[in-house]
Amino acid sequence: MGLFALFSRWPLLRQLRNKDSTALGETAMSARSEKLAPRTVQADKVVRSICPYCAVGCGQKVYVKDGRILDIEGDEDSPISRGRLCPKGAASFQLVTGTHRVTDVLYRRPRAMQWERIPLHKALDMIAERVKQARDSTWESHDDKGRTLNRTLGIAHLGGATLDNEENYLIKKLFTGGLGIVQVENQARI
Amino acid sequence: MPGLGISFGRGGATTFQQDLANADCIVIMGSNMAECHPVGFQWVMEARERGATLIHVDPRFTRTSAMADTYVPLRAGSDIAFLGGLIHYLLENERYFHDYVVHYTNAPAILREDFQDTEDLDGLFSGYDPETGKYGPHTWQYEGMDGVVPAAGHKEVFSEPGAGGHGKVRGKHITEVPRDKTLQHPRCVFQVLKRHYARYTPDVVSRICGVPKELFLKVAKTLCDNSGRERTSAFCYAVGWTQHSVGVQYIRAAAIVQLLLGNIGRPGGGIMALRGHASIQGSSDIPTLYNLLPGYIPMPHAPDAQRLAQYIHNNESASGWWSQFPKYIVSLLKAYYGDAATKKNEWGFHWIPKLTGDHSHMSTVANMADGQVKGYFVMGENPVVGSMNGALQRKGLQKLEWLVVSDLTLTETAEFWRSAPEVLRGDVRPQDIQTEVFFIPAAAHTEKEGTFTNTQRLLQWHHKAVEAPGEARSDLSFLYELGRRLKKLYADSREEKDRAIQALTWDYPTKGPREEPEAEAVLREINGCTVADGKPVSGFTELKDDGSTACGCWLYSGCYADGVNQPARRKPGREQTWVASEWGWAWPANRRLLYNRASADLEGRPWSERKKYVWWDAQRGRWTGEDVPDFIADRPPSYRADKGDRGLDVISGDDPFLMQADGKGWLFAPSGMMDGPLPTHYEPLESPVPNFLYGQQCNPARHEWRRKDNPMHRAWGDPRYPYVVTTYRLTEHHTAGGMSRWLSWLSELQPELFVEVSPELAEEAELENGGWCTVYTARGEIECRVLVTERMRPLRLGGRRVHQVGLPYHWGYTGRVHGDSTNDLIGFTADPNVSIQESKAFTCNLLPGRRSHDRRAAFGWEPWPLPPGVVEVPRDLEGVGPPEQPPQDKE
Amino acid sequence: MGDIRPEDLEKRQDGRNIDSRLGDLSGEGAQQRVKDTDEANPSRALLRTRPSVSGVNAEEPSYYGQPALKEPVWIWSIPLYFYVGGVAGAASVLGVAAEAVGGEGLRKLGYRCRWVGAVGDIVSSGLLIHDLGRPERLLNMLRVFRPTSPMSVGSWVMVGSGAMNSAAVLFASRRGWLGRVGDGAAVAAGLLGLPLAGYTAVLLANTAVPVWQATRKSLPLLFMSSAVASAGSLLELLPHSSHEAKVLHLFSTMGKVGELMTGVAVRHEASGLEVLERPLKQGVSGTLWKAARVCAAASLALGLWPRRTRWMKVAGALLGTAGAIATRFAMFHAGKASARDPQATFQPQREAMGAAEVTGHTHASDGKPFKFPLPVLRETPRRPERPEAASGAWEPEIPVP
Amino acid sequence: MGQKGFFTDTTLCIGCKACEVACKQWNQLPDDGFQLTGMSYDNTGHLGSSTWRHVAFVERPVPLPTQTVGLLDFSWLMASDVCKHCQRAGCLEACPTGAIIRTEFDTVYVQPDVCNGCGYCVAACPFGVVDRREDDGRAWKCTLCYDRLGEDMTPACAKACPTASIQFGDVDELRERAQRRVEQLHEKGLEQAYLYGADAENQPGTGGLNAFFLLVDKPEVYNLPPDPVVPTMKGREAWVSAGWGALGMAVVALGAVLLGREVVRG
Repeated sequence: MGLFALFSRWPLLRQLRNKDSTALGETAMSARSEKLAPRTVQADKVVRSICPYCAVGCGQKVYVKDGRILDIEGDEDSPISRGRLCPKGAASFQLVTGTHRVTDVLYRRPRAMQWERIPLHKALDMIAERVKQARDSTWESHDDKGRTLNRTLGIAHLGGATLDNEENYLIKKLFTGGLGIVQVENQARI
Repeated sequence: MPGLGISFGRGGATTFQQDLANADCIVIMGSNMAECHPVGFQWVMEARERGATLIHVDPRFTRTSAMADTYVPLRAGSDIAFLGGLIHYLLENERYFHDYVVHYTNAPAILREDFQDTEDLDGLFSGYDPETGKYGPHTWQYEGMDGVVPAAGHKEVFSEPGAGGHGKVRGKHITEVPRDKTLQHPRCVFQVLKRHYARYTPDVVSRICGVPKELFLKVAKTLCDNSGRERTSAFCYAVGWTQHSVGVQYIRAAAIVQLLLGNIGRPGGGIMALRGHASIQGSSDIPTLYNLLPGYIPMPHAPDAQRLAQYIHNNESASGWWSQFPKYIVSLLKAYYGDAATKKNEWGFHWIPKLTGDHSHMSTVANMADGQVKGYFVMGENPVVGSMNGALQRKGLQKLEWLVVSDLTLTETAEFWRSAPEVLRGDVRPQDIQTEVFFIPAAAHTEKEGTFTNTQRLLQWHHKAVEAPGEARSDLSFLYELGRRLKKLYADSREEKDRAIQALTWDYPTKGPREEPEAEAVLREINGCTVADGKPVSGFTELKDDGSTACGCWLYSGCYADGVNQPARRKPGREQTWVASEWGWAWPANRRLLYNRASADLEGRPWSERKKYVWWDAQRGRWTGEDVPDFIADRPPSYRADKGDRGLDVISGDDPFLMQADGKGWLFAPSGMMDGPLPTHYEPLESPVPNFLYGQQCNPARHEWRRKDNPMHRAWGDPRYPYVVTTYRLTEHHTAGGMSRWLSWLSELQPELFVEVSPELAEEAELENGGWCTVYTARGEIECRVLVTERMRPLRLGGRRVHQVGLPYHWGYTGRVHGDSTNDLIGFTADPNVSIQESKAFTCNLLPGRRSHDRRAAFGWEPWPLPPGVVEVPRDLEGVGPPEQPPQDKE
Repeated sequence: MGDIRPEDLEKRQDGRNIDSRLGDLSGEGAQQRVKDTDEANPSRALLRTRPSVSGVNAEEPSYYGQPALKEPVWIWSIPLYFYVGGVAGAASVLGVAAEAVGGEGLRKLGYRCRWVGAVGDIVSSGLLIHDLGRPERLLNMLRVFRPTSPMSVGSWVMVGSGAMNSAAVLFASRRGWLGRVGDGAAVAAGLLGLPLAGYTAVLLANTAVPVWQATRKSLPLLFMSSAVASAGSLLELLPHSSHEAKVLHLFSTMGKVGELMTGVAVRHEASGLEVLERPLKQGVSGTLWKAARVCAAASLALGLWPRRTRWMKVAGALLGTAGAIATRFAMFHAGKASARDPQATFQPQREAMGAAEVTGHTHASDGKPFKFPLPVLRETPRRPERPEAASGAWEPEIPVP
Repeated sequence: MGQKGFFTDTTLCIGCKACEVACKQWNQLPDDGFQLTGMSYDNTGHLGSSTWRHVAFVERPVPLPTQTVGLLDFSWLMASDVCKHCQRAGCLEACPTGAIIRTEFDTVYVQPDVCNGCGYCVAACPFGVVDRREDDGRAWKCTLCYDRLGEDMTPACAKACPTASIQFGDVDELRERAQRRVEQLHEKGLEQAYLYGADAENQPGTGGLNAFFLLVDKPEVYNLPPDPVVPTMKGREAWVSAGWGALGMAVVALGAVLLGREVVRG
């Protein structure tokens, strides 16, 4: 059967059958080509997103299948971008799925020559302790004129401007409102 | 963006990108829009296709210039002279929009008698305090005002010494300010403006900017021809304007031009601030900035804000929108501290830390380098490449006890202790760096949900598509977990200092297998709710100052109106009007085009059919139109404030700038600006030429960091560094490269750092296209490739030839493509209003060939001394300038 | 608890660098095999001159001197195949002639030709397969028959020739119908040998490569006469009888004469423009071309030498072979060189030697009339010729329909 | 299905290279190495097996008539190049395996499951588009997003293009639009604007391009041939010549045998 089937699929036979003298078109088409479809049709969901690069705010559609991203492209519905993307936006797929992503928490001891991996919860505990220690040891409740300061200058923060508003809100709330950290700064300054 | 905030009332782009298509002329200046905002640029192209004239003014001929009808080269750092020249032209030739100027701007307001202009004081305004190096604005006031006119966009200025708040509510007499609607009074703003720019003639513009006179006149004429009742022109700018030691005044200058031409608040007009990051507008609105609380509420300064009442009086205004100030701050404190915030404890106001000076990024890093900072969080940011004097940034990091970096991959900042040039070279050994470093893998935008605020103040929700890999988490999740741990650590404390963290509301609902906090719950808190029943408020007008409402950011109030996630609205653009009000949600109150009351004339009729946008519907007694009217909805055009009116009653029917204390667009800024009420041409700190107009060379109120690790060049004409250099971005990369240099699809398009030089300079410096070149400043040296191109041309300033070179700044020492970091060349200097650095104009030298050393001032290199016979020249008039600081640099 | 270094994350990998746990690689190009991105992307020359003076040039406009065409990707086995295929084809032809009209005396020569043809066909296939990017898919050559493709035609010819020659060899000295089948196969192989010897030249001519395209009329003649010369030379090198020697001598001499003459024709055909002729004068291809000419001439001279010694005969045959091989390599490299030279593409087309030669139109695709329209095509010029000025002053002339 | 193609209006191109990246992203192609070329902002250089869109950057010491440029006689042209999907396609007609086909959308598609890497298409393309990737062994070029067309999706490059410099659609309609565009540009004073390869009349050698261009300088400065021809058109002459050659060869063979035989007899 195998051999016969193979033979019967021989495009030359089709060419003869169809009296196609040049075989430039359909005759020469392979089975794969006939079935060809964009990979986005396999997506089990299409998620609306916004490009993370500049501030134009282009709409993006993220095609997902089995928890993996198939494709990211422009959202035609967006009245700002109308489905278009710049090279950076078009490269978002590589940004979020690339092998450059680090997926472990890394820790570098003082004076160490290399990173080591530590669990996230441990890192959080360590950081919380260090924040407390640094805050407590640098706390300024008053200045030399006796005016209330209620702050620490021993800890600082610098945030990128690709953070969500909700994240920025928590940064300011926790660091400034909760911990009295003044030096909370942002890309917007830079 | 105080430049816009002070002039119009709100620190955000006055228009939206789609509206650029309606413009008849677009001036892009201080921006390379086609390269940095290509998708937004489609609206500019659309305008061009509809017949608009596109003008690009820039030191370099860029991909934007290639699309422009007119390209004007100018010397980097001379934009105020150019814009001042436009103002001069408008006034001299009477091309301003008379009715608009008289009624909608503060042109008729009469100033105090003791105001002195830069024309009188050789580059200085009255009110300068040589002790502190700062201005006090009391002489800049309207006649008859009680103290300082409250400014809208940059309120912490009130707390600055000399701004004269001192616990009194100001602006009570705004309705009594004398005005001369004939604009003839010698002390009216209009005449002051005229005098201030009297010398900014086309010849002087040409002399300072290197712009041929005819070309300047062509721009001025085109702009005027395309403004007025029937036509509107728009300005687009970006960091090419802001990153100067007089950056904010650049924007102020454009604001003046646009107000004079009557282009603000009208379709196809406005000033489009083009911001460079997905949510950079958002990070000033809900700021992670030391001097602001959410919604442009200023952080309290220790001297003026010991008690809530004092703080409120200093910051509220008796008139205009900021009369609502108490509602916003109390609601914010309620959102922060919940039930613990009571009237009795002043809603927890004293838990908010107090400022004593400049705590901005560069000050922080300088302190860090001096060992005064123990811990540092860097989230989604790469300061050793993206910030000035990268080597000094690294030096700072070396002095920390601990550093937390949250990013997608190992950025230069995360790897500063191992891969930095000084480490590879052996100047610094990793064994000697005691900094503990935590790297927290971050979730990408597809792995979390939340809102970005784009360049047109539009909040857009992005949904989560997939789970973050491994231990990568959103910063939201990280902060939530960190906050929980800290609350636990401090739970048992009895110390007063720990009351804030104990009181902080932190009970966000979680979801998913990883129990991550719900971003939507945070958005709800930002929107605000009534405390009693937790129901979301529909907007900031519902906020109260009695503690019955809580709101995380009054400016964003309404984004969760009716319990609906408004930023997540995605009604397709093609199914709406061109304004597309049902896509996402714009602050304030979903208005897309700000100050749109100004699109109608005094009687509330559109200025012209062609430029119809918002108008008064007399039958319904309401403002109506394409957009949400940016005005008190039912206030008729005929309404006039009475003497003694307070609060919003002060806003007359012809006051389109309702955030302002006087409801007017500010040609002249009686307060709010740290460096003068009117934009004035000052040279960059490093310039090839002396200031042609004034004895005062540079911005007298600028910030400087005089340190050995931050050396500066001679003020002008430094023979060691003869060329002007400007830095910029390329389409193919993103800022410090953390999101682009790791991507092969982008890196292959711009693989190497290069310097762009003119053929003339290439000949002079013996550089060859594609060859190597070393660029020097006193801060350090970098090597790069050379691109020889006519896109750079030497300029003629009077009789002298000035060469300019261009350097993109995306490269660093990790990533799929590497290169030296341009920002290692740039020193710490700052604009006094926003502490932004001057990276768009400084000086350098070029030598052919690769660098032989890799010198950095921050790591001990001493720049070469001035050649014999050449002496330092002052940046300031006698007795002027930043005060001498005690040497901070301990090495 | 291993270290992670930036270098690990920076690895070039497959040029896409997608973490398969996070993203899906199934796009059209995802199946593109990448072995070593560095190797696949050899370093390029940097443009050392100023861009604005490197492309826009009134006389010789180009895109920074970049090639307008892709250089043919073929390797050494292709020109060698041209030679071997030529030998096989010409030998088959000679074989049939010898068997058909040579009588018993030349039967052995005929059989030898069958062998040469069969071996040549097999070696040819090997050489061709060696050049394929995906050798395992060699059979796809027979998926369809495309008369538009000389390679498709050639593949079928070669398969036919191979089959016929093999059958002819297999049944060479059989009696009865098997023998007749063998004879018939030999005749078929001989007939197929004609196109086999010549289609390779058509294959070259039927490309965009300027020098190959320009020499399309003479190149088949060169290749075919060279095939005759080389087959003759090879057969002369093989053991043969004295009466066969005469035939072979005649055969190869005629081939060599033809080769020399058609070589002149090729040069002449390419001499229309300096840029076309250049590869035959300069560089590797120029040297090879000269060597080929010298070898062919020397071979002919030795062949015509009145009293030839044995070594002279051998030397003549060897020189003939070398000349034939050098001819193929010369044309092969000349093609590559001309593909690299953008002017070799642009200038002839501007001089109406592009599509205009066939279709007879008078204006280039930018609406500008050709510099030298062919005499037969020269109608009254629509607009007067204007001298070339700087590129900026240039205006296209849109043909009025 | 209709005839699908691209109209690339280079006067709208801002050189952002979104098309290059969108193409790489959709098709998931590898990079072409990280090398600076010194050729303005073009570090890709040319179309190739892994680069199916390529933006050319032309720096010219001549101004555009519609542009006022201070101080200098200069203009910067940008153009996104792509496979032309010719009406008479050299690669298609040369392909011996049938790997290259003309699809129902009238585009030219290389079937990667069929191509055996013979390399003939590479030499046969008059535009230097198709190329064989050596470590892969097969020939590759723009598919005009054949996979997407089936689902009525716009090709990735045209969809991404921020300024509509790349327009996708039915070729007839594109042609009309392009013609109007040229007229509009002429009215604006850009008399240099013309369509390259819009139809058979403009480019008889290819029968017109399904992906045609609006250019404002000579084709050569964009690295496009001024009068390209599908090799097959000229190949006919080679076949004729080969026919004469075959005749000659037969005569020579017969002649040699006959003459040689006679000599032997004599």
